[in-house]
Amino acid sequence: MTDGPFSMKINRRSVLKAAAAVGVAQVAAPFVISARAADKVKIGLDDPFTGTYAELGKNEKIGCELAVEEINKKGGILGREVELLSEDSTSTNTGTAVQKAHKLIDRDKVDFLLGNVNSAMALATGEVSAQAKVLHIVTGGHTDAVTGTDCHWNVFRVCNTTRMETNSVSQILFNEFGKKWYFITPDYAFGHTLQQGFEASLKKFGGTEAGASLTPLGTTDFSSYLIKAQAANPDVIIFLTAGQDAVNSLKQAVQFGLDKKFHIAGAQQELEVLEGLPENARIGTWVFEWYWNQPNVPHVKEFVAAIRKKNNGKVPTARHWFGYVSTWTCALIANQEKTLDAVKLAKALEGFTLPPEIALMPDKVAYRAGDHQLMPDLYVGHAVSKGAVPEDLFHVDKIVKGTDAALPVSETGCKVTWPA
Amino acid sequence: MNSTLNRQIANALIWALLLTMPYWIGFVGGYTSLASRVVVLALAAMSLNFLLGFTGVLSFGHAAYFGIGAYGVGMTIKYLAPSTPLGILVGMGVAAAAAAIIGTLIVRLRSVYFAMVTIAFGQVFYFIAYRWNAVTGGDDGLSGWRTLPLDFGIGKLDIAGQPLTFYYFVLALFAVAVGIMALLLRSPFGRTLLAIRENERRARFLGIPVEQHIWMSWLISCVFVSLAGTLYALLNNFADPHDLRWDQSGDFVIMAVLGGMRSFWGPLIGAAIFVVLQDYISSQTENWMSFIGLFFVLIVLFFPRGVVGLLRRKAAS
Amino acid sequence: MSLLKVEQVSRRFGSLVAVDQVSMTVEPGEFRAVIGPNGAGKTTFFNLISGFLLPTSGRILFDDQDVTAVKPANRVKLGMARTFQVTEIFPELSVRENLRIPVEVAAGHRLKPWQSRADARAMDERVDELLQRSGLTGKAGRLAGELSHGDQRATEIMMAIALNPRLLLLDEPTAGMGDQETYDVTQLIRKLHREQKLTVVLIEHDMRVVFHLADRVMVLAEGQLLAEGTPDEIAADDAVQEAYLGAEAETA
Amino acid sequence: MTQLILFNVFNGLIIGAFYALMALGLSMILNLSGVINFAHGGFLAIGAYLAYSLTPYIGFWGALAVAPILTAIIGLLVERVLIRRLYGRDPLYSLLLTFGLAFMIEDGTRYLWGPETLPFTIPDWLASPLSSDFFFLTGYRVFMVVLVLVTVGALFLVLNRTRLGIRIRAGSDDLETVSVLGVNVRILRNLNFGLGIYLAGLAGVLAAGMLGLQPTIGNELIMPSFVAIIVGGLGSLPGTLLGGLLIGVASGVTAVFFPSASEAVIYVMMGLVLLIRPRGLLGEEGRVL
Repeated sequence: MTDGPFSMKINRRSVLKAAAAVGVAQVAAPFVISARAADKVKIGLDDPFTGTYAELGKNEKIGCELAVEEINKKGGILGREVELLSEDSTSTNTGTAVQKAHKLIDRDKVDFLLGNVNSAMALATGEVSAQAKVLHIVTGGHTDAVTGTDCHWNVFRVCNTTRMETNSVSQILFNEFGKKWYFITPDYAFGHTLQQGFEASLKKFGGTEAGASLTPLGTTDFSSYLIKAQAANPDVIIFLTAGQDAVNSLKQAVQFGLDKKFHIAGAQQELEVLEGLPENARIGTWVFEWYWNQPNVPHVKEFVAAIRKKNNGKVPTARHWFGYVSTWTCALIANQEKTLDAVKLAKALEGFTLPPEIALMPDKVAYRAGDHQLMPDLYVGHAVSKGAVPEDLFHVDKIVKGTDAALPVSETGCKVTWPA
Repeated sequence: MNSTLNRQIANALIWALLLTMPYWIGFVGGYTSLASRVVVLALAAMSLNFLLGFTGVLSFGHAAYFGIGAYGVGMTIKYLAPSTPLGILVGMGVAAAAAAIIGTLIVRLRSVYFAMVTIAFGQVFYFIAYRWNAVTGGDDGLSGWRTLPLDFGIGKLDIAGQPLTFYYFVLALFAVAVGIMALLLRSPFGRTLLAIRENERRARFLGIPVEQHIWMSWLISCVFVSLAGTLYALLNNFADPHDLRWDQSGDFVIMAVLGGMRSFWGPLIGAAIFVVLQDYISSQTENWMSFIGLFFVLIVLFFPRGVVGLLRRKAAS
Repeated sequence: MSLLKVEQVSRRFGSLVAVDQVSMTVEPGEFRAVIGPNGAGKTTFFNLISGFLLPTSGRILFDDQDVTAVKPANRVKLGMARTFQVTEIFPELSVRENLRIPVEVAAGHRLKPWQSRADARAMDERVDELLQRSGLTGKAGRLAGELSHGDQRATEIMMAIALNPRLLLLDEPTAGMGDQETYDVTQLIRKLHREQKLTVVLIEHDMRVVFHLADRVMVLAEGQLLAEGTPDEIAADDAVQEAYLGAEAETA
Repeated sequence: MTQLILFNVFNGLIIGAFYALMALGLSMILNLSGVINFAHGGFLAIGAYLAYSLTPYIGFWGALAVAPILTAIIGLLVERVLIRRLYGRDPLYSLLLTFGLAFMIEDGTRYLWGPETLPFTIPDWLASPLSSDFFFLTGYRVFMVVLVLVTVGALFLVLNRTRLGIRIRAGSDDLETVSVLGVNVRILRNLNFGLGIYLAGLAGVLAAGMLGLQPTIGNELIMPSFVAIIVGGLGSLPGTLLGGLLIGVASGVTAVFFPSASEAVIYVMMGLVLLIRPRGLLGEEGRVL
């Protein structure tokens, strides 16, 4: 039931059931407005549940839900029950994301805002939450500006900056696979900053850039760029593509046999992407932001088991962890400070260390004062086409501490201004 | 005479509702910035309907001009000069120029073909916004600017700080735009547009140069849609390539049809229903797209004349 | 000086020659009918004159000006107006609005975004006059699409008249009508022609209408000019009898 | 550099062939029924997902044969139940209906198969390059082109030689006459719609082998198909084919010099065509007005 293409059991009955479920349960739902009691502490999640990022957003939501259940079991926030309100920001329409942020803040009066997977939305909703003075934890938007040039006093981030990702992996690439690199870079801020990060490393180590192809976001056919990469004859081809672009580019690179001639590598990689690739395309050196198979780290096993229960038996990915950590952060800091005042909480979060049962990482994990960036461990390793366990598609070779990979606060461009 | 009286009552009612919307929308589950969104999108749908409902020409690419307005205001404030009114004017000006050029290329096409070509041309602007990272911010959208207070010389009005102030700012511009469109539709020029909608061949043989009039109607429609686009960007403090995409155009069309294409206020009603419904359903279920899709299908099959058409038929019977 | 001069026009559709070297001269004030059996090329000939189609060869002169390639809208400006075989009106507008549009176009107001009160009054008066002349005053407020066939036709003719044409082209104005309606429309056309010495070219199927109205008749058959003359001459013409009237008489 | 351009011309032809496959289906439906099928990308996704679910049971080749047919059957049903009601009405309505349908299909596939990218596996021998110099000519791509050529060939054969095909072509030119001649137009349109959707389904199976399988897989592919139709000429199927190939090559070549314009270029092409030759390269006269 857990794997194989027919795991969804598409037969007549389940289609009918599905139709009935869509038709009845969900038609009925809109007209039964659940009473949103005033005495609950509300956490709003503004994340994509439809479109390209739907899977990532949904996984983050599952992580949030697990955290809320646990928090409520342990007495909630300030003794009050916690409620998670989630809104679909869509994957591409930032206007909708902003609107939903307004909705959560203005109408539902949430105490905390979480989200977004999409960097642009993370930035845009950060503006809204800052204006409304609501503590905001960015779950999964990686662009550096969130905790860099566009940082806000109320905005914290649990996922890494792109620079942390490139710094963590570049030494290994350089030492083990060669010093001539070619970049396949998606043409938007995320890709650009990743490439800049790698270029900085190259400069430091004295390597050369064989070239770079800027690929439009949403490219379906990568062959022109792969042809160019092949012609440049590098040691390593670095794929900075994410999500659907990563699936398409890697799938095609393998079909062209590039993996047999060059080493394939990149920065951020996600379990969701590896699962979407055919076995022969699960290759290369990457960075994971969290990984479920950490036998020696306490509490991870319990977390994996708990997520499996909520997730059709599938293991948690970094996205689940993002949702889980950001939700727990709200509870931990509010209970520690005994207040919901955003300014006080934000000040207390500077330098706040996550307890190991939440951090789920071997090293100390803390929010850095100054830019509000979480400093987690990074998992450098390589993709595995077929693991011992079906979902074990990544092998961790080295764990890099976030504090070692991140730029110092002074170089991030972040200057937090606190409200008067 | 009775119908004129009815119309005046309807007008008064609509303006009364619009003027008080921020105060009652909370009771129906909304919030002030949702009210602004309704008015902005209503302006877009009514502008589209100037072409669709009153000239009989189907554009499925109006989002492009909406988006040009949005980027126009954002880029002006970000790169050119810190002035909201200037930004609005630039946004509308650029959209007008684009519409004028595209218009000359397409006025000879009709019905489905016109729709198809407007979609395709709309995508050009979408791709410019989406791909030209250095200038438009690409997929990340155009951020790093914000709505600036209006400077009246004697004092400043901060339209961005309070959702309520912004709502009335939007409503004021809405009133001006809608007023101009209403006057145009009652003018001899407006009547030639109706003539084209009703019977293009007849119009041509009455001595109306049909292409020229369609081009002008297209231009007017695009300019007002771009005004809506500038307001939308000011509402979000953000311009987004998605604003220019064809599915956004589809939303405008469905708003017009839902409310009633033959009616001046129809698209306003359609926009209100659509925006509130979408806001509501998308909070209730992740499968909101199915409902919106189904909604499209049901409207087409059962309410092709829209809410106003339905009301009129009831009133007539 | 003749008002309309058609010189040797032809129109081909692929291998089919719909109109073959037809010439015609219409004098000011004349009422000319064009008749011919089905498929004789009457409507194509008409479309060439009104600018709906371009001729393959030949020339068309209106008021001594070459209008062969002039667009329909511009021919209207020169003083040509036409009606269609299938009534072409604005069905979802009132009769008043139907007439008001051509009145305003004729007054050169079509691009005006606003109208002065005096202008509006002048337009109203002109519309009232047209309504009255056609007997449609009582139906002015109704939607044109809801009128009877005959009234719709009258509306269409008045829309053409509203343009103050010097030449009125009527394409089978009584097609598909009952006797009473045919009579009413015929009377209206006759009245308009008489009242303002209007030059008219009429295509017609119904011989009663033709003989009742026309000064001169021209017969087309298989795209070619078969005969031309007064109604009486045509009625007496053997070739015409053979090609057209004979067949008509038999079926009638 | 010349080699690079040459590579990309080839490559553009491959992609263009794919666009053409989509566009031909769209074009057939547009010509006979006057419907712009916005849901065409949705049907492509259905074809791809069906193939994915069928592969474990009947293999890639079985899925390639069966999935498009199943998709076509769904298409036939959709036409019967929904689209048929809109013939003869303002084209606005069919546009909106298929637009809504596209939403429903995207969401439906997400509901049934989940939002995650699914791994679609093709036979190993297809998934490797044919030669190391022309490494971009993978077996799969060559196979795709061959299949598109065969399909297009068969389509034109059907249209020119069979009774159904001849009626479809005649109906596209002049529906009134065809119906007067006693052809059942309802059935004709139904079958024609099915045929168009079959092509979308086939394109879906092919796309799944090259791209990640996601509910939005068809969204990026439908617009180039529109452009292919306009460039090639409204009403002309050979034109559509030509249009597809041309825009494929144009975007392939642009990607060498100016990647971020590789999509915009096809719209610029369309603008030029409309400016210089409004009815499209092989379009029929009179379709424009």
